[in-house]
Amino acid sequence: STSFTSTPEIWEYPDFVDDGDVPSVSVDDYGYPLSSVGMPYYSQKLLSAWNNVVFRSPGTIPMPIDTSIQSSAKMQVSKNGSSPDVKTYALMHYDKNKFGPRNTLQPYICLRDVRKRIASGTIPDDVLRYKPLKEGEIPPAYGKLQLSHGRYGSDNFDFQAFNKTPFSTLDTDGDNTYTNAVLQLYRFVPEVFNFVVGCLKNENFESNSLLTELGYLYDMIDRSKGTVCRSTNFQSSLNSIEKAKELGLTTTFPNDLQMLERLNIAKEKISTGPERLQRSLGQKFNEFLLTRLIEEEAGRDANSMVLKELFGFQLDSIVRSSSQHYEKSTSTVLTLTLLSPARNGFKSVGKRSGNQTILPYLESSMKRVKHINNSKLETVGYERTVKNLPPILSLNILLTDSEWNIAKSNRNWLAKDFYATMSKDKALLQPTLKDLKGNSPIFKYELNGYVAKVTDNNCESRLVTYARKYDRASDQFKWYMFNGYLAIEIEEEEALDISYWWKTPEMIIYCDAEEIRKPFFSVDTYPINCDILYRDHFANKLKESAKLEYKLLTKEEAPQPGSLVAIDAEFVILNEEMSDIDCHGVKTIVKPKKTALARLSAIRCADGPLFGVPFIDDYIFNEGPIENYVTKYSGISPGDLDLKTSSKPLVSREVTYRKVWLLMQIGCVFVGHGLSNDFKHININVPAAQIRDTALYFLRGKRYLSLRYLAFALLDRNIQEGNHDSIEDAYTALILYQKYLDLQKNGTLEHVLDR
Amino acid sequence: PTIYPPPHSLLQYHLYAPDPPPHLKVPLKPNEQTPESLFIPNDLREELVKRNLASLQVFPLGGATPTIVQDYFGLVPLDFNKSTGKKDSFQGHKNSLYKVFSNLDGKVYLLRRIHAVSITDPAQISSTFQAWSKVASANVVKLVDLFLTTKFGDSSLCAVYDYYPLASSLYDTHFTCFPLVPITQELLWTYLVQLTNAIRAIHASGLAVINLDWDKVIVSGSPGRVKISGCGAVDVLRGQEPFDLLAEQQRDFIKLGTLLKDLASKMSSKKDSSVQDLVVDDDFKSVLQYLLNQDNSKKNIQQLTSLFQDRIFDVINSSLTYTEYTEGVLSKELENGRLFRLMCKLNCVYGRMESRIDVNWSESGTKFPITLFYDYVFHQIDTSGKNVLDLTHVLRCLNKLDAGVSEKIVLTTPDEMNCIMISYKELRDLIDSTFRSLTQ
Amino acid sequence: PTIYPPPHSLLQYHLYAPDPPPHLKVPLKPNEQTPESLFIPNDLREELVKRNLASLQVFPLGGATPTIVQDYFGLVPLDFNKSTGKKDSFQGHKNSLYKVFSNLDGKVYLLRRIHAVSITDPAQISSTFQAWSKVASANVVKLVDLFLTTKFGDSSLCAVYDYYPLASSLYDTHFTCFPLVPITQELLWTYLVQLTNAIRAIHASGLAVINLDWDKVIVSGSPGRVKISGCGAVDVLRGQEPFDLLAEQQRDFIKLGTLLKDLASKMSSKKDSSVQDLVVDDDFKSVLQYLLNQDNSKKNIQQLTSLFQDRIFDVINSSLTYTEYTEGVLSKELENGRLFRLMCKLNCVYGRMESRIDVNWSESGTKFPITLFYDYVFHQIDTSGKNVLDLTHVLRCLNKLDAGVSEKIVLTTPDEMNCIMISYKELRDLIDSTFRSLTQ
Repeated sequence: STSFTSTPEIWEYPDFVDDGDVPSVSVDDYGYPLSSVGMPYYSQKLLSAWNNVVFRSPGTIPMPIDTSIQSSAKMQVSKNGSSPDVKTYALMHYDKNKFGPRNTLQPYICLRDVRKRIASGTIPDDVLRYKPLKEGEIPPAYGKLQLSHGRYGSDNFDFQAFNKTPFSTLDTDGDNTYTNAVLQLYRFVPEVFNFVVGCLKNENFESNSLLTELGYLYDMIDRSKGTVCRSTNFQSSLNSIEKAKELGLTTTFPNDLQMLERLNIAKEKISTGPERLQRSLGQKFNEFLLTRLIEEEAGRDANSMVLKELFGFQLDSIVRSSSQHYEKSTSTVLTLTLLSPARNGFKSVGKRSGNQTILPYLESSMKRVKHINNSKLETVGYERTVKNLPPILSLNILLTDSEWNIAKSNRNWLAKDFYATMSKDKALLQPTLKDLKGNSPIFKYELNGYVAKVTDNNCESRLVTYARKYDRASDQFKWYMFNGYLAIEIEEEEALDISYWWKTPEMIIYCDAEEIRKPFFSVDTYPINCDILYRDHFANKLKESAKLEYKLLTKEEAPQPGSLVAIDAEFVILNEEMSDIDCHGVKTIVKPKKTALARLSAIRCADGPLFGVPFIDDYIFNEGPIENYVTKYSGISPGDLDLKTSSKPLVSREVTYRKVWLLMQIGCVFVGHGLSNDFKHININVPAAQIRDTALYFLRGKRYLSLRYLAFALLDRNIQEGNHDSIEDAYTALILYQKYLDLQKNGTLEHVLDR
Repeated sequence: PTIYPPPHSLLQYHLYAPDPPPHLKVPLKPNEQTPESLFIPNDLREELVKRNLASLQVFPLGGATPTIVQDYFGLVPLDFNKSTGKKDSFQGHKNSLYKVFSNLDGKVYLLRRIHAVSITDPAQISSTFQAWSKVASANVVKLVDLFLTTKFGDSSLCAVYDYYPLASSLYDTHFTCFPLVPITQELLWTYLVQLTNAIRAIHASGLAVINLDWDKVIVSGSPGRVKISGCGAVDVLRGQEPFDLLAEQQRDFIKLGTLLKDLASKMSSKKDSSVQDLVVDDDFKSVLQYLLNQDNSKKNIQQLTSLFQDRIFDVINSSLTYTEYTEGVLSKELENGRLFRLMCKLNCVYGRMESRIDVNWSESGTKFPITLFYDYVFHQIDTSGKNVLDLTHVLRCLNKLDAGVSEKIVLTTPDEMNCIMISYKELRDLIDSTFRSLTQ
Repeated sequence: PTIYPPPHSLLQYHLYAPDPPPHLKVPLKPNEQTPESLFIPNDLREELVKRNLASLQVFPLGGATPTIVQDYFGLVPLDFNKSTGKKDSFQGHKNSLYKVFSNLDGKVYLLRRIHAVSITDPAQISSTFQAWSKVASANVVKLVDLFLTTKFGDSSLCAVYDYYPLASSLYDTHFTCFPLVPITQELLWTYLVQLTNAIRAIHASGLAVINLDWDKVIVSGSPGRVKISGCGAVDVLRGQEPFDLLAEQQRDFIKLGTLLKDLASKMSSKKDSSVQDLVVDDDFKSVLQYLLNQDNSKKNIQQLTSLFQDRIFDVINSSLTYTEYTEGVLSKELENGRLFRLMCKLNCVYGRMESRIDVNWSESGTKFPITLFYDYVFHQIDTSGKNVLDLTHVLRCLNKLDAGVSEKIVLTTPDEMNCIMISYKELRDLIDSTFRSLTQ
């Protein structure tokens, strides 16, 4: 038995196949139809046949490519050494949390269904949830808020469902809504709040004063105790400031922040290199706001430096060049731009950058060294040193996306507090007291709050505010998060966690540990100047023909808490509402109409000879374009509000606003018809206890009855025969209120209503 | 092959890419697609495959069929006209049909043989051919050749026409071929418009149709495309007999009317109904009345057309729409062809044994994006982590790759730690250059 | 027992057939076939590739273009209309064109944005949409959606239409886009017929075109297919102003006349020629005279059509012919989809990351033949050791795999030490089951 097997095996051969003499064909020969080679006979279903499946991906909106990947990509595409044509594509960091597992087919989302859901106005149960349920998810509390006005206007919107805190939120339907996040931030800095609100005790009718408007806004937020507020007047003043317009801070655009910034960049035509850092809109506003407030403060009283002392960083700037050139200059800045240590000229020696907190960033930003090679021979050194430690540190953070990736990888990056001292003209910051030595005073800083940008998967973004407030009763600090009109209390751990991919801090406020514990003082603490109630303050020269339809109050008549005041206001429309309308005619209001107060009348209600006599009848001048005078309803004709042509006595909005504000502040009770709407447009929140709204007394089911109808039906009076007149309307409302009181006393109210 | 298709095997169309059973055809949302919707519709494909088969069909030689006739070979006798057997169409001469291949251009033609004719004057043939070969109308089957041959063992007149595979006569379409196509008012209108178009072209060339009946009109495709076939041969047979062209042309109108009336009368079960009794609309009746009017011997296309202007626009509409439809289907299939070639290239460069040890294919290598792209296209998972192969995704990706668009994609490494950003254009160039360097 | 050759693996089915004969393009001489005449004419393929590219091209995010507008995303600004810049078409409103993808069905559409409008009444939009979306004509670009949006930063009216990639306006086709298409008498007739068809459909729906000029008519394909585009938007802008429909419809006739006269006048170098001076035939002149007659305010389609009945048949002719041409081309490309599907399955199972550590895919594993087969099909080398990709080899292998023939092949391991003998049928079952288990 050598090599042959004993049992004969059947040999198998591959089949010999004659497919004919088919020439080989290049794959690029597009003239060769693929059916040139035939199919063999088949008696079974072909492998190429497909199962009954349904593909749902058509129409899926692709996730936009993240700028963080993009920016580093441009830097890193390198040429391969051996062959110049072949690029090597460098590997970049992939954020699985953000993008999900690789090669995942994105789920299909039908925008039409989403719109339907939003239009239906149903508020999801978990709208206040602020912790992600799964990795990468943006919790609903940080999501895009639904429009509060929808199809019918925001009167019926359930703001309460979005805010369970005792602090008021700001509605999102006005101009420059992105600024609200910054305004909310400073509202929780005690010394800022106290100063700004305190300014209200004095009269100030300077036009477009952000200090005054911020005062009214903070006062309103403070008084409203959780009810939604609007920053309408503040924004209207901001819109009128040339400098703000130049900086691109103002916008009537109702959409997301990303879009705004993109528009801004497009306008400025700045070539944004991948590594070039650009201050965000919010950061620009932050700086602008502080600068403006300080200017205004100084404008009122050259000696007053409250804000400057709170925020001011004293800066020494030195320029050194190798050709012995030396320049030094000193300046004050109100916000400090925070860069990475590397950018500030600090080589992180030995330390793994991943473990760093914000402190090295801050410390190095307070002493920044930069060397630039001008030419082959000369190197210019720039040095910027902060010389002091102001009580409030307002920091604008400017990191590249890759720097953020490093920062976010450290859970404790955002330090809750730290200690600081000046040593040899240099700030030293340490997490604990014992790490600091030296003779200079040591300050403790605590995190007061910050504004973060939240960016969605589809690149839409918005600003949210985190604020930390000292609660005297429990001697504890509490954290709150504000996202537009949504507000929640959150745990400190959650507030300090910036590791989420979708959340990036933009502005951070550290406050001196003593300052942050100071109480918030309301304006009522101070004696308030009420003069304007007893004198005229016209903006134009009174024409001889002008007939005053009111009689000024005298000090003897000074309103008291509980005094009844009948008022009525008229408005003109600056911009009509903006809405989306689909092909079936379904309308969604994206931004409600913008109005301006045009006339306000207030009437004496005290029994006596002056009963029913007006004591305010202000026409408010308006220099901007007015889209619609709605003369039929407002009684205002074109030209009436023009300083040059009007025959009416005109006052500024600030004057009239202060009158109304004073009456409310004193504690007067307002009588009127449809007052909630009037106050909303005046931009003042009056406590419900101070309102007697006749529209609410005579409700038919859920329907409001018009003043004209009620006057005719109950008082047998014909009013509003021509255009509306706010004096007539206020008076009618007053009589109607008295009628209501009568009917109620007689117990015949229900009877009358059913008639 | 000498015999095609092989006798043992009929094509199993239902095994190709079966349509889902009807009960599974749930209404889809606009964004949802089934595999079927991405490719040529099955019925259209089947029809076209059948046409291809019909064109390619070869019969065993034998009998009296010659191998080569003039410039034509591979004769396959066709019999679709046999059943009706109206022998008088060609003045009593027997006639047969063959599918033939042309030696000149390799294409398939239809050859009509008129048996046993006696023609002596060559001009009879050449003048007829001259006249008819110039008639150009989408509704007339083109005469390509006309000759007298003895190859069949007699003196046969052969007329060669364009071949429309699977085309059947109007009669067969509506009355014999399964499934029968029901006659509708719309079909009648479109037949009328098209046949008028055919007659217009023929009359304008100084000719008459003469043989116009429902056996000589073929349905060559949807939607209801018809053509007058078999023209010219009878003109030769007529020879030098005196011939009144105008009278024949007037007779064409009456024949058209008769043809349409006969079709219309089959719409109801009544027999031998008058024009008034037909279940067609009044406009159509007045057209029929015009055509069938024996007293009017001055009928013309102009007058006739004015009776149904509106309907012409309907035909234009449906014809333009169908053109766009076929163009759409074609571009889909062409794309599939391109994509197949592209995939061949991709597969040629991807997964080669040698690449497993080549540093260029490693994570830091220049070819790494190809590996990641292959994964990205073919190895997708859904959000629940299940493997899915979404053909629309594959189509989208490959189409973009093929077009080399500037859109960028992010390709992630298997460990999900890193990614590469690359545009389709760069990918295409990379694959292209890799392929070229491999195969050179 | 093996039969040579195994009859069942003959590759004889689904072959393309020789060209069906309708001679659209007559090749040089009958026997001189260029590849173009045999297969898909390259210009048609190129055209389709270009359209594919045009449809798929995306635009980097940035600038003032929003990411998503209503149901549409991926906006790419188009500017082919910019050159003419007639701002008065939309009552003085600026307008821009975008190519968009629909979130509803994933298809590409054209979005026309009319800037800065003030519309408050929803009925203005819904009623216009209702009316226009019902207009169905092959010569009117269909209105798909109509809405008001604030996404552009103003209040913009957006009208969404079917997208015809690479379609250019009449003006651009003849005067700006290279290569310029010369205007001919035939083109003028076919434009007239098609535009009449469009106006007929629009007037019949109780609407008027209003914006009819050579910028608003697009050329969507050969042969000279035109469509009126941009309809509907201007109706919304009109708002509640009183509107005389009949007068507007009469104006449409004059506009049509002006459009055609302007085109015709470009045929000669003379400027401002009167209708009589145009270098067109007399029939066309009388059509122009009818259309441009200011005194006749009772023009209608019926009368108009009677002036050029004959020409309508020409349009039918060319349209039918083109349909047959595309059908013919299509019949060669029938297998593309099948091969594409097959490759997708194969690529789905092959080369998965997880298979690199899966023992089943190793040399001793059950899936190993798939790897070897992939190698066998796509990674061939010729006798000189050069890599080759032979398309016919790939097609043969894949077709046999698809059908699962019993033919056996030898697949050799990369080290060339071992081999596997396996039939296509077994391979087919293996790939099928692997694919199933993967995606289930």
